[in-house]
Amino acid sequence: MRRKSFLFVNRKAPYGAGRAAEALEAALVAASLGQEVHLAYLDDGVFQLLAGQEPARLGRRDFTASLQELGEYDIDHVWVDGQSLRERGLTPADLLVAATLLDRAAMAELMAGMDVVVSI
Amino acid sequence: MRRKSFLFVNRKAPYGAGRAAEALEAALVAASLGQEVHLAYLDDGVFQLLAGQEPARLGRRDFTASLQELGEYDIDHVWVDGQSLRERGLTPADLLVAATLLDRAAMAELMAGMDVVVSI
Amino acid sequence: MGPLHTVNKSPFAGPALDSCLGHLTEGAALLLIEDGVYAAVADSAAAAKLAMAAGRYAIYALGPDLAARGLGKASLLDGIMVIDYLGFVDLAVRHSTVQAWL
Amino acid sequence: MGPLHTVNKSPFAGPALDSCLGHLTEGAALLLIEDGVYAAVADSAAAAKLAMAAGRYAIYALGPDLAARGLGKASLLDGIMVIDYLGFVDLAVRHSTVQAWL
Amino acid sequence: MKFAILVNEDPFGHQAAQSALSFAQAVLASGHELVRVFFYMGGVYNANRLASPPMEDRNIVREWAELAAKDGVDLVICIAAGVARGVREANLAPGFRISGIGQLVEAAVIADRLITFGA
Amino acid sequence: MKFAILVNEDPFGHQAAQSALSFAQAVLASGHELVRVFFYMGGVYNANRLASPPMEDRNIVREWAELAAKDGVDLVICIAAGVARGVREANLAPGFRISGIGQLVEAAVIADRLITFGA
Repeated sequence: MRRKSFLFVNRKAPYGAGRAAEALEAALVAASLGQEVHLAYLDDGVFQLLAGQEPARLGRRDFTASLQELGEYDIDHVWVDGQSLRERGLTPADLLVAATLLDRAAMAELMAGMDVVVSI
Repeated sequence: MRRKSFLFVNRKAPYGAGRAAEALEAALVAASLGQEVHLAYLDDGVFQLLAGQEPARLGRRDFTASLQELGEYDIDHVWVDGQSLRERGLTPADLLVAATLLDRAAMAELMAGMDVVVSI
Repeated sequence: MGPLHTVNKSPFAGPALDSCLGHLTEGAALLLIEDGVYAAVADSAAAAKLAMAAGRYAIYALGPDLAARGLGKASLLDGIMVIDYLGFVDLAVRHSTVQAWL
Repeated sequence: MGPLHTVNKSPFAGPALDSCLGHLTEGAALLLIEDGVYAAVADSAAAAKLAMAAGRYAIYALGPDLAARGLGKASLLDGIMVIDYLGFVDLAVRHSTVQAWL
Repeated sequence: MKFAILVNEDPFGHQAAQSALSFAQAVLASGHELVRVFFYMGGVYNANRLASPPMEDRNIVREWAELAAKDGVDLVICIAAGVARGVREANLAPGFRISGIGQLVEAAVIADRLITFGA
Repeated sequence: MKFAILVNEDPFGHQAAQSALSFAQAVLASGHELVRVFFYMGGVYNANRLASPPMEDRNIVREWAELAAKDGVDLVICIAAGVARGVREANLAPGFRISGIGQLVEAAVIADRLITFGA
């Protein structure tokens, strides 16, 4: 299969109308098929990265476990919108992954440069 | 069956994630069972009342037809949040029903006085 | 007592919380559930509007929903009471109606 | 040409439009579909932010979605072009990617 | 006190059904009466016997069925919503029955409180 | 040009599936190629043969099936999402097949454009 750059855009909080686990699942499959995978978190999507989540309290599988093992899937690109974090009173220290903070202009350039953008 | 006052609260635009037809259907059934039925429209819910809708363009049943015959179901109470209308650049003349405009305080009192509040 | 209002949306994702806060009446209470609990966090941009209401109305947040989202140990706004589902039932009993801001 | 962005949410119901507008780049276009088309109406509180973008980017609205919502004859913001599904396909062809602001 | 519950959403796409189920269990644990749970719109998927969520996830359909079996809770799905979505007698989970929206109205009249869970 | 489409939602609760279907039809009417439509999460309900919407409403499931029959479009539902929601071989509408998310990735690689429709 040809290798393309994929950006998975996450803009929603987990659990409520949550698609967090499914978006991550798709990204992991893309990576396992040798694609160049990028994950972007903006707006309420940054809540997906919050440390200390306990999905078991809602009887849900813990998708954050996979988030902490992205390196094993060769996913090195995790991008977070800095403004979204700040508006929610969060700092990078509150997150469960090492993510690169981007400002809006940089995030926009990233998006524009991808082969495929997937929203889930 | 005992008679109670029911308020059906509509806060969402039709069609998109639309529950407009289903909310109205439930209200019509309540009225036909002799309940005192009130309909409230606020936030994007006021778009449900916009005249000139053509649901057939999306292959949908025309729920606005029932809206125009509320009198036949003995539903006399249609309440609209005036501020929601104004924010959307709408006036009562744009609506397909004769509705009573309320300010927030009056709407809040209406809500607080109901026996049953249904959100769909 | 007045109505119990429930808000299940993030304060950043739509107007549900704002709209609900604008319709609280004497004796009303607000319960944050599901994604609504994000509004309870002390430092967020949504805190200010909730803080105003917290002085006049009883405001609750559902504990299991906070914990699931990693907010179990977060510092919440002053005055917000954390309850479980039994507490939710109890609130529903003590208020005249329950209105969900869907 | 840059990406085509689609917005399918009402500008009053959440931050999708705002967030999208903040991420438009040189050569990008915006297509309003589904509840997104409410943003195209000239007189609404959402008009101002879209009007700014309309000067710099091509902005489209899907005709069937406008018509279904009773906006088929509404006066739209200056510069917004109404297209049908064939036009949507054509836009997708002419832009590098299509990004849905879900 | 008598409670009725309205569930508007699919158990998979939104937390509403989970919240409704937890609330229903708490109503019973508190010694109150649960008159009826009515499933409307996407809520009818809560009654789909064919659903089989991953082992790690809560099985909402089965937990509703247990509530009916153990506590005799009346679980009713909207017939129109069910037919449209393909939830019918043939694939109805145990404990559920199919009827009209009148059952929602009746439940709200009989109960002291109606609690809605939706999107 | 080659297109692929991703559908994330139930055809009843949200307009996304309708939009996707109209877009798919326009792709074919324009003479382009539609490589695959992939149905993920609630999107798998688009393939539920048991669904039977009211006469006045567009029958989305049937229109997808027609697209497959007439134009040979490859309609694939996600197996994990289907099993969870009870959409399986036994009740799969004609024209659909069941496979993994890899089919979405492959479609996006083969196609020149991936268009997503969701909530």
